[in-house]
Amino acid sequence: MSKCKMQAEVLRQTQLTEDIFDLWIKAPQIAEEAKAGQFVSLYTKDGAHLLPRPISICETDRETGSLRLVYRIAGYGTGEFSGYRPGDFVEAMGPLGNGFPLKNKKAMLIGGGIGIPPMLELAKELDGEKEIVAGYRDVLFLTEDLEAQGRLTVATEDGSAGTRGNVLDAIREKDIQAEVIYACGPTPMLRAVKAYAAEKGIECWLSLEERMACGVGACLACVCKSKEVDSHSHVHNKRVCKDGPVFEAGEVEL
Amino acid sequence: MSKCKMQAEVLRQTQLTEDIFDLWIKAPQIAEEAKAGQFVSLYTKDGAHLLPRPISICETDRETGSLRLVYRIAGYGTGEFSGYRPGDFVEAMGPLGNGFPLKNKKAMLIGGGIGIPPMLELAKELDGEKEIVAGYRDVLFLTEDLEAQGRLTVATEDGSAGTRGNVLDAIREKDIQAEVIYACGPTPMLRAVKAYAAEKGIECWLSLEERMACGVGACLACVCKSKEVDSHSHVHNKRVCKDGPVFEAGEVEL
Amino acid sequence: MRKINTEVNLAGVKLKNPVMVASGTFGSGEEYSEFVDLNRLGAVVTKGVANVPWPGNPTPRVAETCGGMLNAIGLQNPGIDVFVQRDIPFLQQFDTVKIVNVCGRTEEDYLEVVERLGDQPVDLLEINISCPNVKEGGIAFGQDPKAVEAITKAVKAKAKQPVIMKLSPNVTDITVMAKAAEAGGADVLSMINTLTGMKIDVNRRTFALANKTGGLSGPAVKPVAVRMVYQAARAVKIPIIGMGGIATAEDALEFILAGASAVSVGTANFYNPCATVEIIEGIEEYMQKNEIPRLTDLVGAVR
Amino acid sequence: MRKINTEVNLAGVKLKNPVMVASGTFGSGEEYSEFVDLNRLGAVVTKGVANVPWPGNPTPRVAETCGGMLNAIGLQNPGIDVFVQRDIPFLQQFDTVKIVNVCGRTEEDYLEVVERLGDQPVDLLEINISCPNVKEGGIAFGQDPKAVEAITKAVKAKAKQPVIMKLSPNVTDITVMAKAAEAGGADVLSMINTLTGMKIDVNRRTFALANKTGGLSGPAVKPVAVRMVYQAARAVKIPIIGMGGIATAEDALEFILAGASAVSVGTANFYNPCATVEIIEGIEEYMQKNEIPRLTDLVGAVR
Ligand SMILES: Cc1cc2nc3c(=O)[nH]c(=O)nc-3n(C[C@H](O)[C@H](O)[C@H](O)COP(=O)(O)OP(=O)(O)OC[C@H]3O[C@@H](n4cnc5c(N)ncnc54)[C@H](O)[C@@H]3O)c2cc1C
Ligand SMILES: Cc1cc2nc3c(=O)[nH]c(=O)nc-3n(C[C@H](O)[C@H](O)[C@H](O)COP(=O)(O)OP(=O)(O)OC[C@H]3O[C@@H](n4cnc5c(N)ncnc54)[C@H](O)[C@@H]3O)c2cc1C
Ligand SMILES: Cc1cc2nc3c(=O)[nH]c(=O)nc-3n(C[C@H](O)[C@H](O)[C@H](O)COP(=O)(O)O)c2cc1C
Ligand SMILES: Cc1cc2nc3c(=O)[nH]c(=O)nc-3n(C[C@H](O)[C@H](O)[C@H](O)COP(=O)(O)O)c2cc1C
Ligand code: FES
Ligand code: FES
Repeated sequence: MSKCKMQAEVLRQTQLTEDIFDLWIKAPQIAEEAKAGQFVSLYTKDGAHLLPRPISICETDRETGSLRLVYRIAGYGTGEFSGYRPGDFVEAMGPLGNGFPLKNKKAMLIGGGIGIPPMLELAKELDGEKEIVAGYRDVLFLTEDLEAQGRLTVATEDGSAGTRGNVLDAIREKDIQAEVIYACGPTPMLRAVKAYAAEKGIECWLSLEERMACGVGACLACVCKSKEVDSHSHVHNKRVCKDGPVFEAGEVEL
Repeated sequence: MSKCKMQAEVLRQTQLTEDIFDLWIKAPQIAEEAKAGQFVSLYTKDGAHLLPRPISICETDRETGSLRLVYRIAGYGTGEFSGYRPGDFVEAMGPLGNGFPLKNKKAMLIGGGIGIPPMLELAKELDGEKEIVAGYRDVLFLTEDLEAQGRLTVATEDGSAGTRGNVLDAIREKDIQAEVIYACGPTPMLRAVKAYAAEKGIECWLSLEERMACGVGACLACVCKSKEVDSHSHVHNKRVCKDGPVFEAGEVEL
Repeated sequence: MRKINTEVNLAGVKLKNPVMVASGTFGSGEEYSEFVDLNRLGAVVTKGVANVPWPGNPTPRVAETCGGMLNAIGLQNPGIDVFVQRDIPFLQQFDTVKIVNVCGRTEEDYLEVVERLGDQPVDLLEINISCPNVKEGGIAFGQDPKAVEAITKAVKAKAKQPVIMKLSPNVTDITVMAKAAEAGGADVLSMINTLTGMKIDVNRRTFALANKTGGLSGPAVKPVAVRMVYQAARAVKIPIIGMGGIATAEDALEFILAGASAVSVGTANFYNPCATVEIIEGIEEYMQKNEIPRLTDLVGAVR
Repeated sequence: MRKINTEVNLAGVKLKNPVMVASGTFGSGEEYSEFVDLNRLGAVVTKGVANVPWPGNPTPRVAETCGGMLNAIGLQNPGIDVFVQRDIPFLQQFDTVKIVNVCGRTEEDYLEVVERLGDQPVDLLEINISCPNVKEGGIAFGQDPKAVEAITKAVKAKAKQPVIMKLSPNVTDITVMAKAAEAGGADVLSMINTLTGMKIDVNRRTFALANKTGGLSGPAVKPVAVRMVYQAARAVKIPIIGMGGIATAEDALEFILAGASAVSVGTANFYNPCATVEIIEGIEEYMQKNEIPRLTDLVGAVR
């Protein structure tokens, strides 16, 4: 069995910004298997909130069997998680999804907002040369961790740090070069990254988001439009939870 | 305003028997008003379990503004409460119901099972001579507290302590005398107490239980059959939460 | 702070805000007046009242379910005489719209109550043709469009106050019932009453309610209620009072955006006696934040 | 440990226990086979399959509600050809009863699939005439007793396997629909499909689902489902598969005591992939504890 649902112990939690939290949980079976770009489903303790909260893997530590999850408070579930203290338990299932393919090429890792966390584990797993581009609204987070893994370029919407503007403004301003792009962030950003990669003829992998119910590919809730008729659904749909969340940019319509 | 719903802090909790817990909460506004025989509604933290859990007041400490609640794990809500630790908060509303009338006569306080706890506060509030009769299945609880308030007679179903049998077996065996009876416990016990009081011509007050929704007299969920057409409902119904939970034995049909 | 206007108009009756209480969950207001300032409410809707006292059903009358509850009170009520003597004078003290919920077993029962209320200081009548917990009357009227239209017509012919018809959700197509009530002359619709449900106690191997079935209410039913309000609002021209699981301002706004002109809070009173006031304040905040000058601008705004 | 017998018989097909999975919540079994030993299940019911591939609805297709969820998948499926090539051989590996759920827009659509399945190693067919998420077909068939009877008859005329008709809860009187299906020759009934609901996102002022409405499932709907199973079981002689919010053995037993011969677990798989196995074990424990030799002794035991 490659997946499992388990009670994971909260090891520590810190607050990174006003609404972003940094949670380490002990989940050896998940950590054992986990790859960059995969995610876990977390479940609330509340009997009225049943569906999974998918959270990307920000870092894994196989030695201690632990996982790092960095998330923004967006509603009930993430609000509940933010109150967890060491010793508490959280129900977690994973690792889910396909993860990023590791290519032996000069890589550019682009994260926007709460799409930044998975770039940390990806940067750790990629061996070659890498450029990391992180776009924030205003307050920075994870920059130290990212700097430890490669050259980091920052963009902020309010110009308080790095390039004023979005990640593409920074890439153009700094003329950052790469042979493969990996990106995670809001859909408008992914659309722009896809266009940029196409324009430059760079291989490009995007991590998508969609509302989920099962998280394992069974319910067909989380589909995205695919260019080709896909082999599972035989319609132009791919499942973000199972066939993704990472897709080759040309495969999907955003 | 004589009622209030509040976040009450858990001061301490101990386990009295396998399934009976002893909880002290800080609820100054409730403690201020509370009388023996009244109850509080406790609410779970779980969004799927909405209705109140009515729990009798076992003891009040006006000085510290705290309340003692002794309860048996019967299902989801009481299970949740049993996990609370000092510093946790529980939502509580009260004091609710009428409470026992304090009579200046020789009193007999009869508690059966989880109907025993309210007898402790009643014993504390009654000034005159009092006999306390407590019926257990097997394991005893609250006996020390009760002994401190009056003469205690114990009955156990398995005969492991006191009289083998129920409270009435003990009363008959010890020929316990009184001018007024107060009783709380399972319906068969209350029925027997009512018959005994009628037989002996003793004034008798019974505390009843019924499923509740509002706890304040608004929804008419918790009625019991009353002998007379009552002034609120104008049918033969009284509300346990508002007109009770304590009724003169002759008033109600069990 | 911009000036916002939360007033709503139901058949010529002006409510200071759209938040009222759902019939049967608030008594006649007295019990909750210890928690809530009734003057804050858009309206108070009373427990259903019949021509004579009704004893209601045996207990247990309520059971908890996931995110909701079942009730089978069976419309226990003291009858119109006591109601007029005791409950109306109590409500008279407050500056809020007074709505009396009327129940009956036969058309004559309803009409008797409606006539008795004609000269009373009551602003609107809500006719409950959808109670699942009494054998005759109640829901039977509410599941057949011809019966809905006929009873609405009969009530309208006698009523001195505007008439709200309270619809049952236990129907195949709510728009058929809504149109039938409109055709009968209803001034306002209210929906939803409870969904018929059942709970079984597997350990005692018996029904959780003495009445076997009961009415499901609370947050669990909200999606069904919002859908029905949305559908009905697109099928009729008269205003709708939305209810079913409202516990927060967000819930209330869902109904308003779906097409409700006003909302009622029922089951939530039981676990949060201050729910109504919190909802009123939450709606005001929402309007401020989103710069909505009039509440009526939100009614049916999502389509 | 006494010997207990959990077997149930549905139209001549023997299930080792009464617990199956609800259509559309378990794919064709493959995804959950990493969590659950499919050999443990009484039966596997597949996602609905049509004569040709269906793309389904736009996203968002799901939304969370209190104690439940809304879905508007829109019966996305790869069509019967792929299903026969890929999904049936996968299921063939397991020692469990195989039930294929069939959907369509027209009677012809249904019949084409039913005929294609005639020579396949499939034990029962479940005909979905109650999906609220597709415009034509689906629920339209399930809300009119004449249509229910007609489609049942037509399917029965072609079907090589026994036929389960899956009923919609969005009706005034479930017994009318149950009787219509029985009159049409249905071998088994299954209920309930989802209740039509809606959620509105008040901050974005839009529908939570792209399809506007969706089907409500999960523990929130259980009381409605138990009530309908109870009513239908008293109205027809054919067995009923009960579902709607089952997450624990207690839930399953509620349906069985109300009259269901077997039960399906749907939404609960999403938050507890091992729910089915836990339920099977819980039912066995209950039977041991209460000294019930045969599961069939419990069917409809509360009345
Ligand atoms: C593959 C994937 C990876 C993700 N990784 C991260 C991450 O690393 N850090 C992070 O902060 N967020 C991440 N998200 C978004 C995160 O799942 C949502 O913010 C979270 O589920 C919100 O839950 P809530 O209970 O706080 O909000 P609510 O609004 O109360 O949630 C209600 C329901 O909607 C779903 N939902 C709400 N927002 C989203 C969303 N944006 N995407 C998918 N479902 C949503 C919830 O899961 C829940 O079922 C990821 C989403 C996906 C699909
Ligand atoms: C006036 C009054 C005073 C009480 N005092 C005490 C006390 O001091 N100590 C104590 O242990 N118990 C007391 N009870 C019983 C206590 O309320 C129930 O045991 C408790 O509500 C069970 O809740 P649960 O969530 O654990 O059980 P569940 O079975 O999960 O509860 C489901 C629902 O049923 C209701 N319910 C379940 N059992 C009862 C019951 N026996 N009476 C009324 N409602 C019930 C619950 O409130 C809840 O709404 C009292 C009951 C009443 C009416
Ligand atoms: C305990 C209880 C009693 C009710 N009594 C009545 C009634 O007398 N008349 C009526 O029209 N509706 C009655 N209802 C239905 C409510 O007014 C309301 O329509 C329903 O509960 C849905 O709203 P909610 O989910 O906010 O409770 C009652 C509901 C409950 C829970
Ligand atoms: C995501 C999802 C997809 C579904 N797809 C189908 C389907 O294809 N065919 C069908 O007959 N029912 C379908 N259903 C309905 C379920 O089979 C079941 O009847 C309903 O969800 C109630 O059970 P539950 O509360 O246990 O989920 C679906 C339900 C869900 C939640
Ligand atoms: S969430 Fe169920 S298929 Fe992706
Ligand atoms: S619980 Fe509502 S009247 Fe007693």
